[in-house]
Amino acid sequence: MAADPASGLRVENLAVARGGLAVLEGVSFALAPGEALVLRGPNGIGKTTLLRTLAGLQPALAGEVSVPPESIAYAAHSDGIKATLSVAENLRFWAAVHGTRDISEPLSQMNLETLAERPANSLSAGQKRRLGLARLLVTGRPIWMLDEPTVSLDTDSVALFARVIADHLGQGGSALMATHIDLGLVSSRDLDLTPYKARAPEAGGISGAFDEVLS
Amino acid sequence: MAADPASGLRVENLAVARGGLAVLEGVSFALAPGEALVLRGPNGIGKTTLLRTLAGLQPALAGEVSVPPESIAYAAHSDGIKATLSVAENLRFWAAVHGTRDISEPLSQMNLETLAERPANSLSAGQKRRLGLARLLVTGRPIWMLDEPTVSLDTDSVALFARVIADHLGQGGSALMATHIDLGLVSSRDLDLTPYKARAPEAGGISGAFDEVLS
Amino acid sequence: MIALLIRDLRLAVRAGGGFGLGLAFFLIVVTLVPFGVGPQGDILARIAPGILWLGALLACLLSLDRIFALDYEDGSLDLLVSAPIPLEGVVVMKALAHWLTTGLPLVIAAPVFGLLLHLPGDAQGWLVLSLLLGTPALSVLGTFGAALTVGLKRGGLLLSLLVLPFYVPTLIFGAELVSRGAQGMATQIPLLMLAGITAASVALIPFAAAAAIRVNLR
Amino acid sequence: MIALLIRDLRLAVRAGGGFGLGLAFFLIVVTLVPFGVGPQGDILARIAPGILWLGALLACLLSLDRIFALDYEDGSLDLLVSAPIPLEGVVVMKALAHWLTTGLPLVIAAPVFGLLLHLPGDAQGWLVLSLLLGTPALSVLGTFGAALTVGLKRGGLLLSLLVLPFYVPTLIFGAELVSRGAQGMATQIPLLMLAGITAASVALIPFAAAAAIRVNLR
Amino acid sequence: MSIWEYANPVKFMRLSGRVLPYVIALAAICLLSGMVWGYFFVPNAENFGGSVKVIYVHVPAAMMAINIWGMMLVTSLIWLIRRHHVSALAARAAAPIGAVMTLIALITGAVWGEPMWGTWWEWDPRLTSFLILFLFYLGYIALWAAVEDPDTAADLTGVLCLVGAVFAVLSRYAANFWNQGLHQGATLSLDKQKHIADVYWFPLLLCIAGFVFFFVALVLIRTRTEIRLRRLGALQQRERMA
Ligand code: HEM
Ligand SMILES: Nc1ncnc2c1ncn2[C@@H]1O[C@H](COP(=O)(O)OP(=O)(O)OP(=O)(O)O)[C@@H](O)[C@H]1O
Ligand SMILES: Nc1ncnc2c1ncn2[C@@H]1O[C@H](COP(=O)(O)OP(=O)(O)OP(=O)(O)O)[C@@H](O)[C@H]1O
Ligand SMILES: [Mg+2]
Ligand SMILES: [Mg+2]
Repeated sequence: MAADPASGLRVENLAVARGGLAVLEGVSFALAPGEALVLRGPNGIGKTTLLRTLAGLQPALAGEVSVPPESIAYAAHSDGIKATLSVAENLRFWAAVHGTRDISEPLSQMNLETLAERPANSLSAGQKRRLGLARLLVTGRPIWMLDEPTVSLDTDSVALFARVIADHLGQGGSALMATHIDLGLVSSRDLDLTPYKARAPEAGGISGAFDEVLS
Repeated sequence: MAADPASGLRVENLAVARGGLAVLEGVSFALAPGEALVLRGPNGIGKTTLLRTLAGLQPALAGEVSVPPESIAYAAHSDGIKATLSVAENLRFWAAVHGTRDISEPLSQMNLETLAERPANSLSAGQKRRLGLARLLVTGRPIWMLDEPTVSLDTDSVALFARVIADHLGQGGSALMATHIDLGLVSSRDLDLTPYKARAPEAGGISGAFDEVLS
Repeated sequence: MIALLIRDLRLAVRAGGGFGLGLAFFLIVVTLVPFGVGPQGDILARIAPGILWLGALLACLLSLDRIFALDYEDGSLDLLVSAPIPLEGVVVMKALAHWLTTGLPLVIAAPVFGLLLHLPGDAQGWLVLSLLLGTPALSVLGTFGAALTVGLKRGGLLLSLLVLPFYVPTLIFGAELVSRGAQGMATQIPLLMLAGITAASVALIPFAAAAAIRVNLR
Repeated sequence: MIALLIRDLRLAVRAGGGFGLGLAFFLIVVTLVPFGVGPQGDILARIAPGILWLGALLACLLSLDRIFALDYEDGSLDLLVSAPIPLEGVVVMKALAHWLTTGLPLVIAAPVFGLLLHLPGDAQGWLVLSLLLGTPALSVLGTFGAALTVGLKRGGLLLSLLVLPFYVPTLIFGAELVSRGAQGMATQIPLLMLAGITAASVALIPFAAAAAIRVNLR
Repeated sequence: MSIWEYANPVKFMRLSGRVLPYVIALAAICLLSGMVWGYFFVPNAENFGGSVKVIYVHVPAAMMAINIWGMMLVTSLIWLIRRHHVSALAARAAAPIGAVMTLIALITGAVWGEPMWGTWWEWDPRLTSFLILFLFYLGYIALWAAVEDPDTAADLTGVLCLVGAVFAVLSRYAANFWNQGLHQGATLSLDKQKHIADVYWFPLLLCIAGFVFFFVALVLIRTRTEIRLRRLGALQQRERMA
């Protein structure tokens, strides 16, 4: 994992929007290499939106992110798995796109060797999830953004996943995840997003282009 | 909830298959009205397959189910939510299909009133999940089959959902769910599926139409 | 069941002008034909019935994959199958919604397109009549095709391939009806055949379609 | 980037005969035309270049919505956008894959279809040439349309509506090239125009398409 | 103070509110006088008969149909480059008007063609390219309607407008190459020789001016409505946030 040691992620005063409406504002935090940060907050607070913004998939309303999207690997529910390709073919494709190493190690890390030749549409929900997480390993990127990574995973697989994360952190990577359950990672901190909930413009929040039109 | 008091679900010696291959066999259990049963087992053991079979969405290989699919309501990840319809329109449609009562009570039970007029595609993952569960309430059916119902739900929503289940059980309904996390229901039993894992035909499992061809 | 029809129509409208799109596609096909075959009025008039029917057929075809695929993907179809309404009824409602959003607008707008292709004035009435009689069959047969391919990812082309042969009799009698009508010849036979095909399709195909869906879902 | 091309081709094959389906659709259209317009050889020969071009165009059209929609739905497109390859390159590869699976088979099989429609022998060469020059433009323009509608559920018909007007110049020059060639007239102008349109589209449209995808994903 | 200030929705609302009544009045005056003049005080042309009077609707509508796409092109560019919301909304507001103008030109042309050419429709290149223009308008409007997020829709339709403009022109040339038609050449050229007689010319100019003012008024009204709608949407969303 060729993580640039200085490449800690710093986010300052970030405001993110969905559907043209600010969802979170004033989000600031730092994520040092080797560290994991778990985003907390009730449904709909904006965890997914924040992760997508950091991964460069949607523009921020305001604020600064110290790291370019190129060093971030993003994994959500739909993981770009092609149903008709086999597990190995799926992984090999993403490895080729990212110009990275062979896929045998990620396969074994996520305990997928026995399934390698199965087409992806014959996997159970949890097996599919493991394949999605294996994709993270082939990107070779230092910062991981994970949106509810442990959905559908059984306890064994959660433990497996926690080990993979710990490995990644040990190699100088870092991870930012949104999850509602406890992973039992040692080096992780929580970040509660509730205080950053966007206020209405009248109350001092970010105002849109049309806010003053009729006033 | 017009649950027929005598309509407990009894399953005997059921074998289920996916992709033409037996997954579970010899599954037997009973589910009395007012009771909840949680299916346990590692990823890929066959929980989803079992639930789909009981709900009448795929045929069983062998065995007996005492209750017709008509009294079973099934809820999985993809919940028949139309992205362009509002939350209320989505629910109202299913209420009309099932010829049931008004939708205001389910809406309030799943804490969706404030979102009622929002189009479904602007909901967060957890909000969408709540809508999917609200649909169960409008079916008016006594037996619920839930496949990982609490995915994406925050702790408050999980508690809300547990209350709804408890209500349902209190009214003589019953529930069968597959989940990897703990719901904290009082009247629930666990059923571990691992012992029912299908064996290869040579080992006394169910043999397919072509199994003897070359022997 | 009416709820299903209403929902489908509402979805079609929300999806951005449901009713207009089939029409617009028809218009485009009709516009493109002269670019291909040249602008001479007499040639156009001769091939007009065939082209108009082909256009209607393609406009139908392109919207077929919406009939079940969306409901399949988001799980609605699973739920509809286990809902307390007969699956045959679901199929009929789906076909009806499809006809209302693609077939009916075509019937209404057909005279304008006839004009563009120099269809003789007397043939206009026959064109409308033939489309009115024939398009329901297209929708129902298309629903059958959609039911057969419902489990397949993006079965678009396969669907066309399956459905087009079924469309041949309707196309033949429809186009024949118009061109006989235009030339003042006897129109009874194609008229009766067209009506017969439609009536038989509407009465029988829903059962086959429902069976196909049941097979595809398990 | 080559990996993307290979994956797309593999997916097309796995989806059930990727290469064959466009061709089969083309075949069906060509067979249906005589049913619509009547079997007279002379008329068929006259409209053959136009019909063949129209068929190619519709076969292209039907497979357009596969280009990005599948990748969008399963999240691959998100990941491709954040992958270390330029999005323009992704678009080009997608268009190339589309052309290899629909355009190229048509070019190869065109003479057979020409035969079916009584296209005169000398025109056959021109037909192949015009399709070879023109179909890449169809794929690239289609990719642009697919990029515009990528976020929309089942934008099939809308996609056709957006894309077909863009196809007009290609269609005109393509069909004109064949019919001029068949009549032994000068073919330079349509030939040059066709080549020019294709070259310009291939060079410029990927940028517009990539921009549209970026907008759609945010 | 730069002209871009008026791209601010507030400023735009204020200014357009003040200007609108005058534009409407101008449109009414020009249209009324032009039509009345053209219809009642102009002799029937010897070779055209009474049907020549269609020209007072046909020609202005046809000119507007083309120029509105040009205006949409400019406003789309402004939106894409400088991200002024009003600009995008103006493009959106203009499109249906352009489509209707195209339709009017087509219908009046057809009504005129019946007595003149003995056919309602002919695949003449100019007529044909109008049909194609109509399709471009339809596609543009449909894309606006289909995309939910207004800024996304503005971006996408902007790109479509640019590429569409190129292809609309290309189609025009292709159509010309494909078929030499029946339709008149441009009569409004400044070259006095080619010009139609003054009796027809002045009321026509009035009508054209009337159409232009009419269009400006409509665009202003529709843009104002769009802005109000956006504001309403913002307010509703804010309410939910609270
Ligand atoms: C439905 C089809 C028609 C369309 C789309 C159409 C389109 C146009 C357009 C675009 C112009 C403006 C040209 C310019 O100012 O550069 C125009 C002008 C004109 N059209 Fe048509 N036209 C149609 C039918 C007809 C017919 C049937 C006639 C009569 C024989 C006719 C006679 C004229 C005349 C006299 C002008 C004014 C001369 C000029 O400014 O070019 N048009 N038409
Ligand atoms: N198109 C839209 N218009 C308005 N609001 C929207 C739109 N899309 C999403 N939202 C809202 O934006 C908020 C943030 O959504 P997001 O998906 O980021 O939440 P989340 O924290 O990931 O929640 P969950 O834990 O349920 O996944 C939600 O309240 C959602 O309802
Ligand atoms: N088409 C197929 N061919 C062969 N095996 C299949 C096919 N489809 C599914 N399977 C296998 O069937 C088994 C049961 O899958 P199922 O989805 O029921 O598991 P599950 O218990 O729900 O798992 P999870 O907890 O991960 O959701 C899995 O091992 C899966 O790999
Ligand atoms: Mg989320
Ligand atoms: Mg499962």
